[in-house]
Amino acid sequence: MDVSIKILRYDPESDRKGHWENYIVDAEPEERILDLLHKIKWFEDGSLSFRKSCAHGVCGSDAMVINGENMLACQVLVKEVGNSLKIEPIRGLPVVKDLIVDMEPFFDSYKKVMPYLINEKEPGDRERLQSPEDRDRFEDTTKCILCAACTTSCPVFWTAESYVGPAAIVNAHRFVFDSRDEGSKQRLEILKDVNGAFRCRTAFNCTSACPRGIQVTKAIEDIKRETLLNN
Amino acid sequence: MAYQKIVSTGSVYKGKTGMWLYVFHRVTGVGLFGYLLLHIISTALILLGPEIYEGAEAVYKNFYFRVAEIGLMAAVLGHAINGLRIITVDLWSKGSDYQKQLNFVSLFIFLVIFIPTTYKMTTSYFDLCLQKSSSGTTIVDCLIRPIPDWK
Amino acid sequence: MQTTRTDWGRRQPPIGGSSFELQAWFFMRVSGLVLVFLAVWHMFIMHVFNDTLNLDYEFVAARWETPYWRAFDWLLLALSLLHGTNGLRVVIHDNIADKTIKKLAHSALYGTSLIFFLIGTYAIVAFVRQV
Amino acid sequence: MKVIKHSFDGVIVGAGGAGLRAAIEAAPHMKLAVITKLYPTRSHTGAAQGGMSAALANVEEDNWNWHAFDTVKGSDYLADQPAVDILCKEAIDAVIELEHWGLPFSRLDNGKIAQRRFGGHTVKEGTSPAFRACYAADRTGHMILQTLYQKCVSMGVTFFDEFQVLDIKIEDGICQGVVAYELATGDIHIFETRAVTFATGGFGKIFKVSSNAHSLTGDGPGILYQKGIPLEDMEFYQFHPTGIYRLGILLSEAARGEGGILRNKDGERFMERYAPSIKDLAPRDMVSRAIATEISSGNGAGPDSDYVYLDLTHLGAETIKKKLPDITDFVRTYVKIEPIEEPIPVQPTAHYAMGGIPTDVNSRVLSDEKGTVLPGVYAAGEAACVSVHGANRLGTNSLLDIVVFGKRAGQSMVDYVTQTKPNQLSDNASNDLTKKITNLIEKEHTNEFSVAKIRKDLQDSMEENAKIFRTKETLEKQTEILEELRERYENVTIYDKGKVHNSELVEAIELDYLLDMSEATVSSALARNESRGAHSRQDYPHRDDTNFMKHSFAFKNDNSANLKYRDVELGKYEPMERKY
Ligand SMILES: Cc1cc2nc3c(=O)[nH]c(=O)nc-3n(C[C@H](O)[C@H](O)[C@H](O)COP(=O)(O)OP(=O)(O)OC[C@H]3O[C@@H](n4cnc5c(N)ncnc54)[C@H](O)[C@@H]3O)c2cc1C
Ligand code: HEM
Ligand code: SF4
Ligand code: F3S
Ligand code: FES
Repeated sequence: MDVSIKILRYDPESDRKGHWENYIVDAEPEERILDLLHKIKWFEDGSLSFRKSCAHGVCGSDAMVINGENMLACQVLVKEVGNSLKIEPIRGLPVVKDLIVDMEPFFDSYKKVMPYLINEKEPGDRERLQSPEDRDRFEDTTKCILCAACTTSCPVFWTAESYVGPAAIVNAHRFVFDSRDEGSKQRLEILKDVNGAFRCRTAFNCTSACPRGIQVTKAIEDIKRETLLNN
Repeated sequence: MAYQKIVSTGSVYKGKTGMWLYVFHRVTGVGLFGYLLLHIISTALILLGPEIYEGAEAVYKNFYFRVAEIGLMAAVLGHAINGLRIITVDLWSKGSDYQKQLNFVSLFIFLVIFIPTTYKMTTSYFDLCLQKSSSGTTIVDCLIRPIPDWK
Repeated sequence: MQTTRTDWGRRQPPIGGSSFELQAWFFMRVSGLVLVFLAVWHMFIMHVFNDTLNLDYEFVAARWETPYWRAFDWLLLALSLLHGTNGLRVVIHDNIADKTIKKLAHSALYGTSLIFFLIGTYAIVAFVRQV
Repeated sequence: MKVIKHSFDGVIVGAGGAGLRAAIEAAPHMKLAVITKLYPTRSHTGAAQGGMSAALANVEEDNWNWHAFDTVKGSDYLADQPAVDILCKEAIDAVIELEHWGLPFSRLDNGKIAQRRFGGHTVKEGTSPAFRACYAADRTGHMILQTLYQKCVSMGVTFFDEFQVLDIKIEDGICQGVVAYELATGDIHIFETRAVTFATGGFGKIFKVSSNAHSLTGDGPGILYQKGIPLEDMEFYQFHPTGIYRLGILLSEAARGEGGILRNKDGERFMERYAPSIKDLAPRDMVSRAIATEISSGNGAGPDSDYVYLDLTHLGAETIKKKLPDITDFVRTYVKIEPIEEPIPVQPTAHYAMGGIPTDVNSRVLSDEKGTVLPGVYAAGEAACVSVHGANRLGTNSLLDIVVFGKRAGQSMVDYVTQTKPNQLSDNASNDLTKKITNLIEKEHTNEFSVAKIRKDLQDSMEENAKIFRTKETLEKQTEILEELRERYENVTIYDKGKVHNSELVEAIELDYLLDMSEATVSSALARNESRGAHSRQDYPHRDDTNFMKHSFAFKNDNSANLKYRDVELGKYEPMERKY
């Protein structure tokens, strides 16, 4: 079956702004959108650039806007989105080339929330104990693959890049609700800032965009409430 | 070397209900604030005595403004009910699990209040118009002109 | 791109940040809840139980006979102005990136709100029936 | 082309589990850079699912000697036993250390780290399947990668993200530095450094159906191979029994560890015939061969009779949701069936390279079969061959390998850097790479010599001739094909001439490494006239301990490889027949 694909392209060496380009690709309904992009790149136009690696939704390389919504190209099949496609880079981060955006601001926000276990106590030579219930408390947010689908789907982030964004909050949540961690106070302090969790306006785009099915908004709400109760 | 980077200007993002409710809440919030400023001025005119105050109020006495008032009602009710929904999502730990249901319930409550209100505001306009105008005034007159021969 | 540690290190715990944003956020919810009673009730009185077509000097004057309604209206004025101002503060913060313009817009907003608050308060407090 | 020079004491190439673990060890003691062609968290370690073994004995009695026994037996006795002892002994502390750094392992009711069963792991030297694999649901690798990266962030490690190392400078047999290409700008970066660790992962992309990422092209081994360093045990490539049909996406052995069953078209639990005692939990090489045999004898399911079923339907929705959430989601996404109700079509998929850059137990790279150390160069993870996996790796031992030997690589870097002085690398160190790139840019593009076409032919032919079952004929045929592909590669051209994110250019260079890996694999396989572990020659169906208890070392030589051998280091476990 023929699939027509419209891609928003940008080449910093020759373009001043982006332009749309059309391609027709022969594809099976079971193929991934990533496979179609590869067909274009490998057999038609080698200059098309996009990130990819694992090809099955675990590395977080290939978040892009497909038919108006953020998705991982390797996680959607042709039959789910039909045979007329519109593909654009994710929003709110500067476009470097074609579907590749500058991820540095995204990772900087991530690093701001101290995304690592903080516990200065001597742990001894065996594992720390943690009950299955305590472990379940933050299970959902451990799944994050830092693909930026959530942050770049957030209407607040589009207009204001200074917002740390849902992904950073998700990663703070991962530690704030880990019974072994002792740094929550500092993290909540950071997220109390003007550009922190309270900028979220519960638009829920992040939750629908997350390819790992993380309840992103719920995590943000957990953080808001936790800050409220600890203040 | 640093190459120029651009901001993606693509098509409209196909967000779900939540995103459009966010837009709605923002638009109504800003709109209500604007209306509030107007309203403060027109109410404060009361200090200047009945003529001026009622002169200003007279501007409102037509059907177009009634439609605007119904819009205002919709904005206040919509903003208020959606605001309550947001508060629920924020403060109730299970709120975000029931996001879809809450959207639905909010819409339902909105309609339950808004429809009868609109009905009342519409019929009462025509009732008062006919009642307070000289005989021979028709509904159409009430519709297209400032209330004729207001008594 | 090369990344090295910048300001996120574990040795500089940013303790003692301001709680303003949290308080503003919480205020929006609380004032919203109160406004449901004040604003929606106000709307109903004006538009449903009465009709604005009947609104005249006498109506207002009668209402403001009782200090209870003056208090009600003043609270409505104050809360909705504060609530709306804070809402707009956020809207400006979201939509204006330039720091100077942002500052200007914020100042204009606060100035406007203050003036309207004073006008409104003056009207409610100073009103005396003329006829 | 702009050339930028940096100076570091040590450089780690690759930010998967092995690279990050080495970085944590080395960073506090030197000026260190980690260079990675993907953002660290995109590394393929994140795809690992099932678990990481260590004899913690949290569920039942266990000790590291049994783990070592299983590893050696699983390796078909080709693993070096002293190295295996280190792996299994240090496993326990490695797991505890990860827990201390925050890794969110699944937990038992008493709060200890949960452990599950995995293929080839037994208690008391083969008595019954062992609960040894520590896990975090079915995303153990993801958690390891995240935890190690988080640790690096907390330490302030310097990263060069999306920089691809494409050359190493070795002068007078001593490492002087590496040369990298910055993907975002096309600039060349020279890293002047004394110590380099290669942790670039595997090269599963030499095959068509593979569980490996697009980025796994054997860069590290390729770079060294082209400098005359040999590659060890390249004939041993592991095929995982349960890849999703046609896509190769992995369904972890944890599925069988939790009780999943393999069935042929008649619904028969065929593993009972091949491994009567541990059945579906036999080591991967045996299960993959069993599936291939079922398929070739007409017991495969589907219109082309070319797959079998992985049946999870009897496990119950609760277990599946708690313990195998991710892989069942893969099935829902890519096959569109509900694994709680229907069996899943699977076929063996190319998965893991047992072979790679030869190292000693301190992760120091060896430049020949005699064990000569190449000063300043280290390797760890899937790119390296210690060898702890021998002819067949047991599930969960790779995640162990990357942390245990990643750490050792870091320590060795520290030792070396503290004993040596900073070096100087001349500005023309980038000339070779610049020439290569200019060459590709200047050549006019023709469709006939496109990267993708050559790579596709390579993957298809390797799949056909050098997969699970091999014979002299198929391997000789593949040798010829490789010669022809190599010739075509000499003329390879690219369409994209830009500087910014020119991934076509990078793919062209990676294809060179893929060809190298294939050549080394096929040459080594052709010379090994026996069947052992993952290397299974139909014309030599038995293991031959008299002639082949030795590791192969492939040295680059035009289109094939020169082979040398080194004896396996034996230990307490005497080779015996592998029965399960
Ligand atoms: C689907 C799947 C499931 C698995 N499950 C398990 C399991 O349950 N248990 C188990 O023990 N093992 C498992 N394995 C095996 C194990 O995950 C891998 O062998 C291991 O993670 C490899 O880690 P690594 O650090 O060596 O390489 P990788 O994690 O692959 O990292 C390679 C790194 O090198 C970088 N790199 C590569 N080339 C260059 C270059 N030229 N320049 C700069 N940087 C470069 C990449 O950017 C990347 O950061 C699984 C493997 C797969 C594919
Ligand atoms: C009637 C009851 C009201 C309720 C329950 C209510 C509730 C809320 C809530 C909860 C918010 C925060 C939204 C968020 O953080 O996502 C909000 C925002 C806002 N409200 Fe109200 N409000 C009410 C009335 C008003 C009135 C009368 C005005 C006008 C003055 C107003 C103007 C605003 C503005 C401008 C915002 C900011 C919108 C944004 O940030 O997107 N609200 N309201
Ligand atoms: S929360 Fe989900 S969408 Fe956001 S970065 Fe993590 S995985 Fe991606
Ligand atoms: S889309 Fe944005 S506004 Fe909040 S709920 Fe998600 S972060
Ligand atoms: S390629 Fe890894 S998530 Fe899509």
